[in-house]
Amino acid sequence: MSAPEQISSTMGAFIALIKRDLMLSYRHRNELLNPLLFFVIVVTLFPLGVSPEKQLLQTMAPGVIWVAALLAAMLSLDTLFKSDYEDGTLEQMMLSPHSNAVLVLAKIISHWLVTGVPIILMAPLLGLFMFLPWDGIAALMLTLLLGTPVLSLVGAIGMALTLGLNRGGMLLSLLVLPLYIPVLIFSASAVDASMAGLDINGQLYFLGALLVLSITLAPLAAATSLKISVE
Amino acid sequence: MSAPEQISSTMGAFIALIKRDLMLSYRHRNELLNPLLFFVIVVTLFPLGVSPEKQLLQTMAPGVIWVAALLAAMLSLDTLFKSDYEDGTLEQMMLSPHSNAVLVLAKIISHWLVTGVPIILMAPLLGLFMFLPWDGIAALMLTLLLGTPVLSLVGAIGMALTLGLNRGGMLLSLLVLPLYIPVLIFSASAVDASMAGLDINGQLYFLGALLVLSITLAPLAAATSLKISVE
Amino acid sequence: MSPSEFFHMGGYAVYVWSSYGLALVLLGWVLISPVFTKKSIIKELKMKYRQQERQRQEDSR
Amino acid sequence: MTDAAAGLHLKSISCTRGYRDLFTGLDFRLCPGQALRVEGKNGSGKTSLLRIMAGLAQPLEGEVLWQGRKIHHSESDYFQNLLFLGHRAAIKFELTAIENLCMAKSLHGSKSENGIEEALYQVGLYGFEEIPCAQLSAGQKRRVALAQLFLTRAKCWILDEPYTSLDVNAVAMLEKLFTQHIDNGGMLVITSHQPITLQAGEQHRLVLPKTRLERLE
Amino acid sequence: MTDAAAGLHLKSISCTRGYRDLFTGLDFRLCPGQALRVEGKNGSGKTSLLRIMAGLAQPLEGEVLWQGRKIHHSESDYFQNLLFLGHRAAIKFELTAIENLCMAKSLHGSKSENGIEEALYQVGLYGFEEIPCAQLSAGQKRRVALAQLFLTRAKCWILDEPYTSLDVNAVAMLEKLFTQHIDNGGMLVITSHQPITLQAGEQHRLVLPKTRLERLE
Amino acid sequence: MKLPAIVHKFSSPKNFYTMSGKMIPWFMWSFLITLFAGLYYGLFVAPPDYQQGESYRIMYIHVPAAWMSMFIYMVMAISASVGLIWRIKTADLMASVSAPIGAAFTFLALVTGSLWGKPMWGTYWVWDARLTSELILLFLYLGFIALQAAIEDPRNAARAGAVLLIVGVVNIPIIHYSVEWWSTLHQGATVGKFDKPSMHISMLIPLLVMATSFKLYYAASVLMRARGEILRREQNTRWVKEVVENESK
Ligand code: HEM
Ligand SMILES: Nc1ncnc2c1ncn2[C@@H]1O[C@H](COP(=O)(O)OP(=O)(O)OP(=O)(O)O)[C@@H](O)[C@H]1O
Ligand SMILES: Nc1ncnc2c1ncn2[C@@H]1O[C@H](COP(=O)(O)OP(=O)(O)OP(=O)(O)O)[C@@H](O)[C@H]1O
Ligand SMILES: [Mg+2]
Ligand SMILES: [Mg+2]
Repeated sequence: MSAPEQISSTMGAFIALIKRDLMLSYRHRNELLNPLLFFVIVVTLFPLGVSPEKQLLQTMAPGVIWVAALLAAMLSLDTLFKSDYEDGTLEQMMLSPHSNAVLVLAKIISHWLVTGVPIILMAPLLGLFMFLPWDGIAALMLTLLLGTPVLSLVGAIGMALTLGLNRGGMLLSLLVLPLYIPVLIFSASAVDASMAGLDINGQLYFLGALLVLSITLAPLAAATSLKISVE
Repeated sequence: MSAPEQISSTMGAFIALIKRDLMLSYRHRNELLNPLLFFVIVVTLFPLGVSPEKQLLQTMAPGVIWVAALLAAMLSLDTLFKSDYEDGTLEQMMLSPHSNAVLVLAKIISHWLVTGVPIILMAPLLGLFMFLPWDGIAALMLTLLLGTPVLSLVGAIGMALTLGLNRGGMLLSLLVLPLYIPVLIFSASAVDASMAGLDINGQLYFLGALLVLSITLAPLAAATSLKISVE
Repeated sequence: MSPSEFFHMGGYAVYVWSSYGLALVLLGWVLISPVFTKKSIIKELKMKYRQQERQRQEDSR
Repeated sequence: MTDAAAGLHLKSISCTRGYRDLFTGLDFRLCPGQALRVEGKNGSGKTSLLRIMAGLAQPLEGEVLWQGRKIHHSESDYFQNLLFLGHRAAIKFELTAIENLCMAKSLHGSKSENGIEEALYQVGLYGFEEIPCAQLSAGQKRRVALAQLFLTRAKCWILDEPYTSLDVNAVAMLEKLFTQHIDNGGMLVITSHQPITLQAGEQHRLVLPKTRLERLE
Repeated sequence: MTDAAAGLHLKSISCTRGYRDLFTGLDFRLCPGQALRVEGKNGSGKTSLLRIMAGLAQPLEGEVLWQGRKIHHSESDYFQNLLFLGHRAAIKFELTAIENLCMAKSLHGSKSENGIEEALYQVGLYGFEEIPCAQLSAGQKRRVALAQLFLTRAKCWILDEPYTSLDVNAVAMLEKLFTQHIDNGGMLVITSHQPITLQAGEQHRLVLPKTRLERLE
Repeated sequence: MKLPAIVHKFSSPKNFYTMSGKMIPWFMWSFLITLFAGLYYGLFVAPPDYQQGESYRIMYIHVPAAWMSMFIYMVMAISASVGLIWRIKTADLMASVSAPIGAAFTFLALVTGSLWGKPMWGTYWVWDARLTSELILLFLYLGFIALQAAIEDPRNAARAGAVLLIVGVVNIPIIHYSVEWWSTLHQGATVGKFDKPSMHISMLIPLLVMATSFKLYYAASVLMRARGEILRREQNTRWVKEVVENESK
């Protein structure tokens, strides 16, 4: 195959993979909603477990919502490569003539579309529920928009590393959470700052830099790890 | 086989099953620590996401620690029947001449031993870390002692129901969390009350009653659901 | 400086000595433990090689 | 027991899967000392039938009797006498062969631990007893599962494609075992797409989906 | 291409798994129009060898060459000409047969969607195209995976126990296909514990673990 | 890029085993000498701090340990990359056996830091950037160790571990510069500024001696660990058989 032909065929596989993953999620419609439901449930546990007081909830809101988003993203990673690994599809992906990193990126993108995006859309409602002011909600959505893709990308590396391991689920959290923590800290502090009327550009730049870094590195790292896991 | 012989043979299977499950956990030594690590990590996320202020942390502590324990217990359910289901062991359990409820109870007990107990033992440290006073820590441990078995028992029912379903993980949380909420509310309020120097017998009685109820009912319910899932 | 003054560390004895104590125990253990590990590996391997030898003799028979 | 009710009795069993009728009105009686070979093309319903016989699935119509009683009423008695091995081998990859068989034994209600190494030796896994099963090849894993056949005292064996992944030696060894089992008054239900040659006993052949039943030899 | 470097070349391959030596110094050259049957007892290393040939595992020593270049240097070219089917079928249970094959096709770099229904018809799944694969029998699932053989233009087929769960018709159909493939200058590496009868081409047999190589016919 | 063959030959496990056997005693003795010198100067000779009194003596454990925690991580990341790119077994080995030592130093830095924090800041722990990122470093070490333990095949374990280590390198500059990037409770750089050292020379010298001592400790300890692990990994080779057979009971 000539080079441009090769590229267009890789693009074809890229799109086919995204389409297939979305179709799979659609077939599991009830599970499509699951990370979202988990997100909602975790957030609602706090007024129950801690206290329904308005002042306290408002203080806790940015942190709690972000922790919930983080946990939801982390737990939904399970659907990222696991089933492909178990039924041998991943082997076939590694054997395909296309760049593995591109295929991995396709999978990460469709994962973000079905987990990250619903969380972003749901966040304002939960913000209101936790008495967050409008400024805070806007900052929350911005940080989620920049942060959730990072969670999917970094999570993909962790997932790829722990894939071959029996019951690697919890090892995954050990690997991935430390890398998630910077995202959490910066995002929550951005929301806090915006509520106090401060400037949040610094935090947003940091999140943006993380996003760019992880978009360039994560597919490669994940593809490498997948190769190891398949072996 | 005569009746007493049958009983002693069932006891044998009961003990063998607990032994095997503990052995499996031991083989995965690093995963033995995983629910515990998850518990620790979730709790440590809060000072990061919300605020490291002593006063605020102390107020949040009972709720946060209990929510973390609840999530850790819930996520570790995955190890309860899943692998047995996938490799066909569950079929063999259902075909064994012993009472299925007894076998299920064995599995639940070993699950609690490797997830619940470490959480209970770890809780005081996290309590100190969140500036909980000694009274609060004592109440926390009591509620965990009564509450975590309930989490394992009730979780087993949910797990058994969602087993056959592909990627049932998230559906599980939907089924199980509403049943976990009473445990959460009563336990957290018990810890709060003890910190305020109040009496917590009421809450402890309630938790005890829940425990007795779920010990008698859950194995039966889970065994029945498993039969359906296997089919 | 008297010994008791020295051990008292100007009132910070608990903090200072527990730091030094922990360092001693932890680093000591990290240094010593590979000796045991190596011994057990050698024992294990000796057994394995002996077994292999036996297997080979059986096969050739 | 050789009375009229002995053995496994299928009474006008019908089975439908996903709106597709597989077979209807299947009647058959398997007595001690008999073997039944279930045959048919891919998707003809062999696995479905075997799972119904083992009580793992409910037939659409009809019932399965053991010693004259419905299997769901005589569960414990039936299950003490049943050994079912399906497509999935029920082998824990993290455990060694010995540990796996120990568990299988106590699940089936026999307690003594001796014989396990002997059984592993019989299925040709000498030297692999103490290795986690994850590190065994496809055929070796199947052999671990099949070692149960050397341990059990169950009368009724229901085996779904036991020859999968096995090499010729293993197949020959199994066939000898089956012949012995039937000679000793056991019952055997088996499917396989490979030829099966048993030396002894009364053999029946059931071809699905026609539910045509014939006696061999 | 029929020059000296054509085909798949194994250069003194050694393989160890879990501290167990499987084979050492295996040398072999598979040219267009040739078939290689890998045989051996359970656990002799057939699957391990096939995975090394497909580039899914690294040999302990030695290297695998495709058209004279290491496969990890000519990845894209080799993988365009390779079709590997292992113990696991790479079939998504939630998707229909057509959707599964669509995906497989675009992973392998061919774009056209026609031919899929034709291929399913060839493997005898007429009427099952639109059903989620979860509802297919063991053999039907394997057939979906094998339908890829009718779609691919890959020159080198590496198949690990393709006959698993297949009935006799399906096996016959596959053997016809293999014969055709070799006649057209394709290459085939295959393992099976069942007998394989190919009508044409140059056939080699490799018996593990002795790495004894012989030419058939 | 290709490495010259001599490098591969020199770094072969067998060569490494014999060489390291000869090197260990040297490292051990120089470690012990520097250790006693450092402890003597640190505990007896150096004067008490005019602000912190005697409590600052924790520094002689805390600071070298904290430095080691970062240093060992970098050593691991670099040698794992070398192992990944050039497939050098001993490089993989160095990465995997260094991990427990690095984790121990990290843990030590955390604990001694918080023991020092109590008298200085009035609390054992605050969520400031330096402390948090050091805690993350501990988690990275633990994750690496768990990953190594979970993967059976040493080659795969090494490759997977390398990916994790390389990704985690991001954390190291964060630890180091956190005191500048965010306003924190923790001390800024006091040692690195040689033009205007903000520490008295009599306090600085024992610190540097202790730091040297810890490095030597690491060298001795990692080689000892590596030797055991080599035997396990190379157990099918003839030379290991000979070594094992010659080992007296
Ligand atoms: C748990 C608490 C603490 C942790 C995790 C911690 C961690 C660290 C780390 C990682 C470094 C090395 C930084 C680098 O080289 O870039 C360091 C250096 C240092 N720490 Fe701490 N530390 C803690 C508490 C303290 C306290 C309470 C003090 C004193 C009041 C202190 C004083 C120092 C000093 C003087 C240095 C050397 C700074 C330099 O010259 O680079 N630390 N610490
Ligand atoms: N993951 C693994 N780790 C360690 N050893 C393994 C692993 N998988 C297989 N082995 C060992 O490698 C040997 C060869 O296995 P392989 O799967 O290649 O055999 P095979 O010839 O395909 O056998 P079968 O006919 O049973 O499929 C076996 O002895 C097995 O014990
Ligand atoms: N879970 C299911 N839901 C709906 N239909 C199913 C399901 N499983 C199997 N079927 C259908 O039932 C029929 C019989 O399947 P079964 O597994 O019993 O066949 P089999 O004779 O064992 O075939 P094989 O030889 O391929 O193993 C098939 O046509 C299949 O499509
Ligand atoms: Mg079947
Ligand atoms: Mg195989």
